[in-house]
Amino acid sequence: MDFWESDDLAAHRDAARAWADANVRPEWAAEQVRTGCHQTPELHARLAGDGILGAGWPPEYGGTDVDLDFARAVFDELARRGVEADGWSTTSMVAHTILQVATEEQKHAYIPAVLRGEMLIALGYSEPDSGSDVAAAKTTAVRVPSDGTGAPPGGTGAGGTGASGTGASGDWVINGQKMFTSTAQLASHVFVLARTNPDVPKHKGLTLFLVPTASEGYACQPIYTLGGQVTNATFYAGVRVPDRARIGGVDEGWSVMKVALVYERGFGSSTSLEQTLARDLAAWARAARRPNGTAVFDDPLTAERIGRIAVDEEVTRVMSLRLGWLAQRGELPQIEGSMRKLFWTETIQRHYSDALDILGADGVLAPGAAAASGAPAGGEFEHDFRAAVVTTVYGGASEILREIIAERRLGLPRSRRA
Amino acid sequence: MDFWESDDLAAHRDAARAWADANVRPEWAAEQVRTGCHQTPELHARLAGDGILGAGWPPEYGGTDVDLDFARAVFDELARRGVEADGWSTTSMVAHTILQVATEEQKHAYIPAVLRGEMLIALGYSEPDSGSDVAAAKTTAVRVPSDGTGAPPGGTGAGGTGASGTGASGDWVINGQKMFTSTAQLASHVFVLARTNPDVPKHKGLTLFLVPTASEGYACQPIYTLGGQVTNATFYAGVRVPDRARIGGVDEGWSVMKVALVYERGFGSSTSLEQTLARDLAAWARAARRPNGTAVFDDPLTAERIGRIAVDEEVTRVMSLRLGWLAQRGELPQIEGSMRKLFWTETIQRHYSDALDILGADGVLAPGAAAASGAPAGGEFEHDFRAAVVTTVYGGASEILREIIAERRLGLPRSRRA
Amino acid sequence: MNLDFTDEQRALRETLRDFFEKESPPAVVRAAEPLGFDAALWRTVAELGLPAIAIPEDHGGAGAGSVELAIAAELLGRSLAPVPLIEAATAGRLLASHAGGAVLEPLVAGERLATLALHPAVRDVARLVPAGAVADLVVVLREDALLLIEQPVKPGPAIPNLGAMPLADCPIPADLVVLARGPEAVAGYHLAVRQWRLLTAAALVGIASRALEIGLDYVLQRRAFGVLIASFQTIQHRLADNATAIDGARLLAYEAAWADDVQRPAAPSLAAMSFLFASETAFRTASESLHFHGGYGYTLEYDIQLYFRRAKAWPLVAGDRRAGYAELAHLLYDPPGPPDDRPGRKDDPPGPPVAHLPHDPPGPPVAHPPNDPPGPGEG
Amino acid sequence: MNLDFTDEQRALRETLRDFFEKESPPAVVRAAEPLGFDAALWRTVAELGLPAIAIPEDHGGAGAGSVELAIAAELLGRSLAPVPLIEAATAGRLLASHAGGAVLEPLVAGERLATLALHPAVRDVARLVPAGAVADLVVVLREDALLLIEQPVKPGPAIPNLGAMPLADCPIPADLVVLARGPEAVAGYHLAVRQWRLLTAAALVGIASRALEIGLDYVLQRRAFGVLIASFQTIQHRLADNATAIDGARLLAYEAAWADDVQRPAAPSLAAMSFLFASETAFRTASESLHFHGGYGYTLEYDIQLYFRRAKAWPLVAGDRRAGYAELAHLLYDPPGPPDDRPGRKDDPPGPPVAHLPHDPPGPPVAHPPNDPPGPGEG
Repeated sequence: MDFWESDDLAAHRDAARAWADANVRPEWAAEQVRTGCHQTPELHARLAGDGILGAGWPPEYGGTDVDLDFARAVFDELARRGVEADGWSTTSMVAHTILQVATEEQKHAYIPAVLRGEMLIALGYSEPDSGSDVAAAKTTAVRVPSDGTGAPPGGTGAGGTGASGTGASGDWVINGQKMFTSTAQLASHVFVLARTNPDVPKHKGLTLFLVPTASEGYACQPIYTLGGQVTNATFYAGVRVPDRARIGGVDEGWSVMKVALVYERGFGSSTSLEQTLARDLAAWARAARRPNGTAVFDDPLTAERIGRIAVDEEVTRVMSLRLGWLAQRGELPQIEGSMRKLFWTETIQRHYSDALDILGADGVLAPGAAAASGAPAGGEFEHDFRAAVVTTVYGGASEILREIIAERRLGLPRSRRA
Repeated sequence: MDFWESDDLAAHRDAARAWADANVRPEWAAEQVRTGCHQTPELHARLAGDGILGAGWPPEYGGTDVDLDFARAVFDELARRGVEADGWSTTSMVAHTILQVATEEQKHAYIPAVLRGEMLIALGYSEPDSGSDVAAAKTTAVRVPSDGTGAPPGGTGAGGTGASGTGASGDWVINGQKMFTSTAQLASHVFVLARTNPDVPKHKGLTLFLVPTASEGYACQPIYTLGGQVTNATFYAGVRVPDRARIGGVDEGWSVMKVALVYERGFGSSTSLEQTLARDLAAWARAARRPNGTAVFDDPLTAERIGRIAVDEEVTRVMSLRLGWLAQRGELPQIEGSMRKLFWTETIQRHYSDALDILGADGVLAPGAAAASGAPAGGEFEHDFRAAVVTTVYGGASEILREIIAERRLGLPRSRRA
Repeated sequence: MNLDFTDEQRALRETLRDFFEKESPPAVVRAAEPLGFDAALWRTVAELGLPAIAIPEDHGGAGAGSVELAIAAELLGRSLAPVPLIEAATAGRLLASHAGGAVLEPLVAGERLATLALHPAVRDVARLVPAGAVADLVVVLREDALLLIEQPVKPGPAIPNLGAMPLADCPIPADLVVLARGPEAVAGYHLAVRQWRLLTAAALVGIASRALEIGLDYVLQRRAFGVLIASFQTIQHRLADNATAIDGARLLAYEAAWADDVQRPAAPSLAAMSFLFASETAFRTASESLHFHGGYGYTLEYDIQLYFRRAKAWPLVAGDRRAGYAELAHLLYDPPGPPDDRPGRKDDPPGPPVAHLPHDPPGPPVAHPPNDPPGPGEG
Repeated sequence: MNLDFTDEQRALRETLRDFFEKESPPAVVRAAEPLGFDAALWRTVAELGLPAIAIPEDHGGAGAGSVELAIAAELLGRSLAPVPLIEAATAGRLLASHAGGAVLEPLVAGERLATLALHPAVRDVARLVPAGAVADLVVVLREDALLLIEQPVKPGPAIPNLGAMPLADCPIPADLVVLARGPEAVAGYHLAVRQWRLLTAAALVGIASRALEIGLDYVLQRRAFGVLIASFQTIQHRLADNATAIDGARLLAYEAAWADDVQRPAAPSLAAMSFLFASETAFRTASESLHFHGGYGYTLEYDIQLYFRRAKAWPLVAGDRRAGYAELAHLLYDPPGPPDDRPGRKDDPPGPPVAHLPHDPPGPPVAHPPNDPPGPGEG
């Protein structure tokens, strides 16, 4: 038994910092805050160009020989500079899913394009009337004879690379609406969950499609959020895609979703989940002074909360380690991933609330306030407090995760009425 | 608007203390701990003899002119001396219920005997297979022709006072078992919830009976508990009672229960619910010293928890005030009583856990440890920690109370499957 | 004991409830962001005389008290009205005791706006003053001197913040006015901060009540897994816990206001208690209601986020909640306070005689529609 | 990284699991109350050599480490075995470093029982020493001296306590033995207390796991309102939260034990973390499982109360949990610690090369029966 991290990044930190110095423009972080879009196309192109996106992937699908730990160190460094890559996260989840469930032909068609940075994929699961109950999707896909004009599956970017048999099984026409299609404003594709059979129980009539955003009948509208991100509602009015855009079997979408959701819950993600709130708060509290001159950190009420955050962060870390270890053993850890996501998101919401309390009146200060009144960490705690709100909802609400644990780990009967 | 307490006890405290000095033997508290029976017959006789039990009751049913505030001050003083009167609490609840739902004849038969201390009534609601789901009671009562030998309703103690028409409507034969019949070891009667109609929905076939414990076929077995109390299982094997032992209409037991449960949740109780944990902990923490000589109370982590307990105690107090005020206005505050009981019991469990933590290693010391190692307050915190465990279960489990609030205050649909 | 409002209080409540519902719907609240101040609404509030209702009549006010202000604050909280009524009313009462007619008259007339710094000034600046960005006058304590600052230029540079409060750092100019010095000045300032806290407690009760209703409305309309969200037991239980806490918070807030009006010895601790309990209750209620909305709760389009942000920010501007509990414990239990100094208890003059618990059969329980903000005693 | 036990560890676990299940069923636990010590069971445990498994081989022990002791502690916790194995093993390791063969040999042979005082002695008494009522030897720190006390008369007067621990105040006689003095003595003592904490963390994981199972068994058998209690959503969600926390607590406890064995710089903070997290997890799990039992949970007849009391008492004897968090923060963030001193991270020598995340399709998820205590990595 040993708990050495497999992804020891220390050795790569300097190189990652150098890469970021050379490739990351300082204004990108502010630009992401301003636009609410947590993806920067120019950066993505550079990550692809230097083979960082392809690190750790099989060479036959475009994987590069860049060290995966270096790639992770780069994403850590980006996070440290306030530059997010949400679009890459969702793209990577879908690419992992494709690797697991798609045909060899599709893998060759899509994964290399993804790793070259030419495809950016948003998730189209939620709908206006179905969030947690994702299997209740009403968006439909109906099979029609191929009209021979169907765009190649890679859309404008991916080209027809290696794809063959176009239209062999007919096309699909998609109608409906998706909610919270984050990064759709930049995406080349949306991974759309659609109902292909309305006559069977809801989990049994679903199919997934990779829909090019260049398609006719597709539209995208912004949705503004509490954390500042701009997500989207996307609309599908008679959008036509060829059958090779279908990922997984017809009406087998639910088992594809199960794979995709394991990745969404943080398993196998190449972006960083390192938590540093306890350390950041401690740094602030050791520097900050009470009116009487003592360090805020010397107040046991402050230290106690920071200690508690540190414990929960370590529990999250060791739960993440377990995911990596199970991956090594070739498992797809659905229950363990649910546990980690549940524990992590429920605790960080408490942590950020505690963090603002520790800051006292300064805790209310938002980014932008720094110049006027010395907001701690430039208002980042306040921003993160707002952003944390959504974590217990996306990628499986806490209630759904508890249900998975209750039913599959503990063997409890279904609690919901059908 | 004003928040003056109606039950200002201050004026009566000296008199109550003098009464207790004259009437309470110092060994009773220890005797109750030793026996686990929270009722002392000799004390009860004295309370009755001096008219304290009858304080505040209508004179026509044996009420006395003893001031109700004095009576409450006496019960406060008893609590302070560690002498409980649980048997009086349940008796008083049932007497209140009788006053509200019984016939004039029954009121005259039972209430004066109660106030003279001759009847002590235990609650027979729960069964081995039904606790929270009290309406699922399986104990049966079947009507049979009167055999003319039925004991008078007051049993050995209450005599046939004022009762007439004995056996006019036949007798009842009761079979079944009740759990958690607290104080049954001393009680003259058990207030038994029985099924009188098995052919209707469970809430509609119940009836309540006042069953003398002197009845043939009745038996009582002790149940030992975490808090040290000894409660009982009681058994009813062909127990025969006359029809005048029936309280409320046949098959109308559920509406009688609703009244009885409001009283059980603390409404109208004449015993004290004063909470003093914050004050008691503060007293300990101001006297206790850390190894470095500072008072434990000067540790912000200690003071913070005590402050939090004080807030919850005040919220409980003001919720209790509201119950008294609604009573003044002639209401039977089922929702407000549920809220108070829910809030009070859920918070005191946290409080006692916090209290032991504050005491540190000394927090584990139980009563009896005092001589050996200076247990704080003679181990009372530890004892109360154990005793608090049951509060979220008896008299309406927290889950049931939340359901009442959700359905009746908030108008939410029923969440349980029938 | 009488937990009912008086007829006058009831009338005030009904008037203000209609007023805030009509004049401060969510559209007005949103339009006033991020500053959190609607000048037109403030003029109307001032014309109603609200900032001066608790100023003594001989100073031109309406001579009402903290209970009346708490009624106004609760309704302001319900609608998140972007007007600094709590600050203005609190500062006004303090100035009525320490300033002359020249200062007070324009305040009572609603022509000028005064506010209160919640933290004593350090050197030459009063930091994070609520309404500091829009006030003509700021009252602040520096050491043992109660100072009055004129703000010729307003709004000053408002500081972006979580709660859309018109917050500012207010520099203390050389030409300040010293209102008072010494223990009396310090006591007056602390009384004002205490009153700000108990009124903010009432506002938080309003926030919590409305956040609960918004959550209820949502779960009673939306379906998931084929049933109303409202039928899930975990959601029901959390709503029930929140409804319970809100009842407690409301009772406590009005008890604190009453104790302030009749100058109970427990008034300081009750103000602290009501502020702490209302803070926790409002945040938990708003947070859980937001979560019940699923992804929609995170969007700016839905109103619940307006409540969520203010529930956290409005009390936080007074400082760390957790430290507040420790201070409360010392307030309660440091010598030489009597050990059970609670309102209506011993060492209080007894109240008027009140009837005992009834033993006559009461009427049926009274149902309260969930969307009707009741009196504090009525839950 | 390898979260599996070694073959030897796995064999040890299976042996001990069978042993404790057979030798320490609830009837044995109850029979040993209130003292909390079963002399016959202790003899068997000693004969198995358990107290000496982590004592170096050149001192006659088995030369194993904290991970092996944690395995034993977890299983002891599961069965609430009334034997002071954690205390004896911890004191034995400390004595192996500071005492001679005359002291150590009878311990290794299982003829005598040593324990550790968790708090430095004040004047002439070591207070609330776990196993103090049944130990022949007590190790305690007084100022900078590590003392060995012989207890000729035992059991001393045991102190009744919540957790049925053989607790005693141990007087320090005049003829004490000074094992060591100065910084080395203090460091040795603190290392031992730290090891007691991480082993108690493992025991609490065992308590929590078994308490969860007892709760599961109950809710899967009993019905209310016409359905299995297990089908209520509020109960399911609490069980799921507890199962999650238990997985975390188990991982953390074994990480702390591993870090102790390989002397990671983070070992002290991990011991503190695992102790705190396991304490909270065990108490919440036992408390909620007890509540799921309804009235039966309060009766002595059901086993859950045995777990509830020990979940609270066993860690509490080391002091106030909340103060422990504050101490942890200082341990982590007071200079001169590196800011991210965590195991397996920078300033650690890198571990052996490990394969990266697989991109090949993995097999199906592995199901774990809920009643099987798995290895720490397996949840």
